[in-house]
Amino acid sequence: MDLYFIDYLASNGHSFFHKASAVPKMIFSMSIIIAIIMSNRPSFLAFLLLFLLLLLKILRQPVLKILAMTFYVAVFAIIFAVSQISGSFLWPLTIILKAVTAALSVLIVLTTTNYFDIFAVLAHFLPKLIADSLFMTYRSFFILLKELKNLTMAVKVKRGLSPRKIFTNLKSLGDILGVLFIHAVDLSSRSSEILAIRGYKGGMAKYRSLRCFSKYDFAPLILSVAALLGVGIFG
Amino acid sequence: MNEIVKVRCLKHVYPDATEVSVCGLDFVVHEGEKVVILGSNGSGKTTLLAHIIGLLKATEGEIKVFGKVPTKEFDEVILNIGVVFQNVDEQIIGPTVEDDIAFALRNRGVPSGEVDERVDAMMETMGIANLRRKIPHYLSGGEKKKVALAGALIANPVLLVLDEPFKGLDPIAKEEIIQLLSEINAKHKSALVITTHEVNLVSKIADVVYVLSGGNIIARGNPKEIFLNPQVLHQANMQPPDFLVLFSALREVGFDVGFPSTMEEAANMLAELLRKKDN
Amino acid sequence: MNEIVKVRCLKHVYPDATEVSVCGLDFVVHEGEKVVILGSNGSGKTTLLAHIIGLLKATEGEIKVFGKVPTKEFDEVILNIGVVFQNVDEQIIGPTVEDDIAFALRNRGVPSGEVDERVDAMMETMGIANLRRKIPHYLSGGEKKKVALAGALIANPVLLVLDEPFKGLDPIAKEEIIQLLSEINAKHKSALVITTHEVNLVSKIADVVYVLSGGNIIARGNPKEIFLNPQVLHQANMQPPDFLVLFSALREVGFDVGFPSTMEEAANMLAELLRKKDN
Amino acid sequence: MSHLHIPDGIIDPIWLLIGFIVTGLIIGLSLFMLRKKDIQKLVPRIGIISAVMLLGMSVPLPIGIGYHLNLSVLVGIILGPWAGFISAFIVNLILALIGHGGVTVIGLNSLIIGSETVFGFLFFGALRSFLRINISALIATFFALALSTALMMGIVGITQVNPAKFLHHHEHNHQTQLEEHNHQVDSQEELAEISLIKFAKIIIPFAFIGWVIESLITSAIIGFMGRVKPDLFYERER
Ligand SMILES: Nc1ncnc2c1ncn2[C@@H]1O[C@H](COP(=O)(O)OP(=O)(O)OP(=O)(O)O)[C@@H](O)[C@H]1O
Ligand SMILES: Nc1ncnc2c1ncn2[C@@H]1O[C@H](COP(=O)(O)OP(=O)(O)OP(=O)(O)O)[C@@H](O)[C@H]1O
Ligand SMILES: [Mg+2]
Ligand SMILES: [Mg+2]
Repeated sequence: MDLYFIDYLASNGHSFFHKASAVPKMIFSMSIIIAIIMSNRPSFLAFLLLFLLLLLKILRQPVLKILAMTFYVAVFAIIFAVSQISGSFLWPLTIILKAVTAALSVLIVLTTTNYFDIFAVLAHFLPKLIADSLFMTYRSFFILLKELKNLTMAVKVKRGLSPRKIFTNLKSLGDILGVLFIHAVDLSSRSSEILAIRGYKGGMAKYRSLRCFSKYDFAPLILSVAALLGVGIFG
Repeated sequence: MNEIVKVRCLKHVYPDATEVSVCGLDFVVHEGEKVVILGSNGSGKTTLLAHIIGLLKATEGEIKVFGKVPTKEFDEVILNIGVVFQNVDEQIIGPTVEDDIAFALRNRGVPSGEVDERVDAMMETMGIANLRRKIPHYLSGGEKKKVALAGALIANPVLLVLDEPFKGLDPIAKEEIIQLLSEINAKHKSALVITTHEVNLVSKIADVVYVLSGGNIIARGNPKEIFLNPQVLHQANMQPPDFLVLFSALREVGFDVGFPSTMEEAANMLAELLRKKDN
Repeated sequence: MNEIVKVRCLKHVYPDATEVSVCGLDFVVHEGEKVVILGSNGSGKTTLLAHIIGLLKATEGEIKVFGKVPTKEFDEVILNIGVVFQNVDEQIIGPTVEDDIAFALRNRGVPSGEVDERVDAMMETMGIANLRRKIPHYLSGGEKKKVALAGALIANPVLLVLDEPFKGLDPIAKEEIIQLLSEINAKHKSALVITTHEVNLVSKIADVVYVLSGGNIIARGNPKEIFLNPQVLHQANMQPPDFLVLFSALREVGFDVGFPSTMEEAANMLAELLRKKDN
Repeated sequence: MSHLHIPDGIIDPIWLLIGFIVTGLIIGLSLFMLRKKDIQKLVPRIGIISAVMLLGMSVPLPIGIGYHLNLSVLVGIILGPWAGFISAFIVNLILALIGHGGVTVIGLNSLIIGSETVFGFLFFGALRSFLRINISALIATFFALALSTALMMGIVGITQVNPAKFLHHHEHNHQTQLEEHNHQVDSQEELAEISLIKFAKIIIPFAFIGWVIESLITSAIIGFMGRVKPDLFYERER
């Protein structure tokens, strides 16, 4: 499960990107994406992609595994690309490069920054209800993931899931998700009780203070400027 | 001592028409008292706790906490109660351990400098200072318990309510929790209300024991009184701690040697007895 | 007796890089044997079980169940294993009790007439015939355990794996489960593998006890051998059952009276001893 | 893959902006409609149901192909249209953050998935009064997904045709490498209408299988919930 692995990478790494705070890294990612939107030149986009992969390598992150996480985006992009073939292969290539590079720039930030630090930044732009719900989504995702794993194991042991039996599998999946949904609704009512007991009145997304500026924040900022200059000159 | 909790013949009907009653004796907790609630599965322990903390509204009966009705004056009452539920995983809301422990204080608008200080002190007390920046879903069961306990204690509650705090823990972790609870009780004079199925631990933590059975509170007393009352034991389908079983067995075969309150006392008493017989 | 399970120096690395090892002695289960696994929180009990039933693939080590590698021949191996996980809520998935119990049989394509018969018989055995059409979601903890157990037993497994089956149950419910398991073991010769933290129950159910500590299986033996081995107890941070603590205390003050295997035996031995001294 | 997440870099910035604005307006309306609800109840409900939706999307279906579930209609049925749309936005935000869809298209993607939750809710509500709930769920899901796919193709269609001209002029003024851009943009312009048909030809067969699977599973789940906990479904307050 990607989210689990991303969370793990973010909370267990020690690179200079891990140490930088969320805001400059988010600026970094946005700059890359702006560069991607502005440029239509495959060579520049390919250079950006290689640059990001190299950055991942320098950060000692598992490059291939993170690149693999852009799989879905790549597939979507290919569908768009294939349906637009114009004789030249350059435009489809451009589309795929854009999609994958953009996704990678976000993943670099996510695999070096804890979710909740990013949410805490977003909380300053989002309505209270949405920002707090984001935090709740994050926490409950891991609680429910564990339950989903356990339910799946229990069904597997009773042979409700096996490689060749598609219909049995679909039915079992329906059962599993049914149980999961019901438990999720129960969990949500217990969680409201817990929030009430602990005095919650809204606004928890802003409890996490944004970190102060540190020397580590220079790296993503310098890279942002470089990306923007790069697209201005070469893109 | 002041009564801080008083429940008289509580009845609750759940939406699916399940009726739960806790009648019979009154359920009373005094300031600083350590109270354990015993009773079989489904006897209404959790239901009773939910009423005390104002989460459920009684269909019938009288519930007073700090002299107030908890459902009516929820905000005031809950301010002085700390709660640890059965499933601690669900109770940890904050994205990191320190955030979670600080949660109640921040909700109350305590200034952030003070929050930090109090969180630090609390983590020190609980021996979890090293977990500060950890993410809750990477903690072990025992660690999660301690984090939840710290989060409940941070606001210095007058009353601490714990639903099966020992469930699923290994013996050493249980001892640690008992130790922590005793310290907190001694230091802050927080009253404790604990439900459990672990009779062997009761005499280590309880001043007073309540026994729930068949919709009634059928007994109140110190652990020894309760465990030596065959009628209560029988009625509640309960087993006393092992060392008392042993002493009861001895009594039945004609050796009435009195009854110990704890394991250590039991060992001492037996040794004494044997020594006496030797001479 | 045949060995049906054999695990030799298992190592598993979880996706988040947590490393768990179960090395030291081999873990062996013979046909019809009742095996209990002890060890503190996080010592790897659940991990070991997950490997035996083929849900996890070992990073290192040798695992054989019925002479096969469970991950490789999952379908054949699991056919003869019944499993009850720690959290029953996360394994009962049928919309009604009877549907849930029938689940494994239906997945195997057993004709529906036979399914009904076997489900009936099973519910009779477990004493839950009255729950037939109930929705599992609303059952009590003890009832859910029995439903899960029935669902695991329905296919007459040669090996029954239970992860903390006593957790959260009241003493009477625990006794009932022990009773049921003993009957099943006696009747169908199903081997049992049980993890638990309840040392006081071990001697009631175990032929063989394994102790996990620090990544190793540090001991194997019958309950008495294990609980009377101070080195093992110390290393595994474990407490023996209360009656043995008592007898150890007696021995320390000079009364070496031997050691009982169960509570009843303990009471008898003491009575005997006192009687002797009287004369 | 019952629907498509649009990646970054395909759609012109002006449409991205429009996507964000429309999504923002709908969220504003939703917040207004939910303003009287208790935030202590709403936050866990939205948060936890969004988490389930994310889980559904992240677990590959055990049928061998690269399909995953969506659960958007189910979310709509449980949360109702307002909280349901917010949930769709949250899920898209998180998906974008894990590289599962574009960051710049969060607005547009939210409209697409949000339409599934809202229309799924509406269809289910309408059908439920005279059909069994699992049948209602089946039909509601199928049509909500078909509708959202149509919406997505509409978005792709619109955004490919007009903005190309915009892009053209825009770049004409500011860019130095006119030759290359003009060429690419022109060919794109010519092919836009045709490409939509091509696009549909590729998408629809895949999407159709996705609709069927999603409908079947949604129906199974709703049937299950209806037996176990019928009070789960969102009811409009009167
Ligand atoms: N939300 C609920 N809806 C319907 N019935 C409920 C609900 N919660 C509890 N009950 C029922 O009320 C009775 C008392 O339950 P309660 O949880 O208070 O027991 P308990 O003493 O805490 O048991 P345990 O030791 O298993 O925790 C039980 O019969 C239970 O099935
Ligand atoms: N899915 C997982 N991902 C990462 N680490 C895990 C996972 N499951 C277990 N662990 C870790 O592996 C170790 C062994 O866990 P395991 O659950 O096997 O212990 P246990 O003996 O069953 O403990 P308990 O008595 O608490 O049930 C622990 O340190 C635990 O944190
Ligand atoms: Mg309870
Ligand atoms: Mg375990």
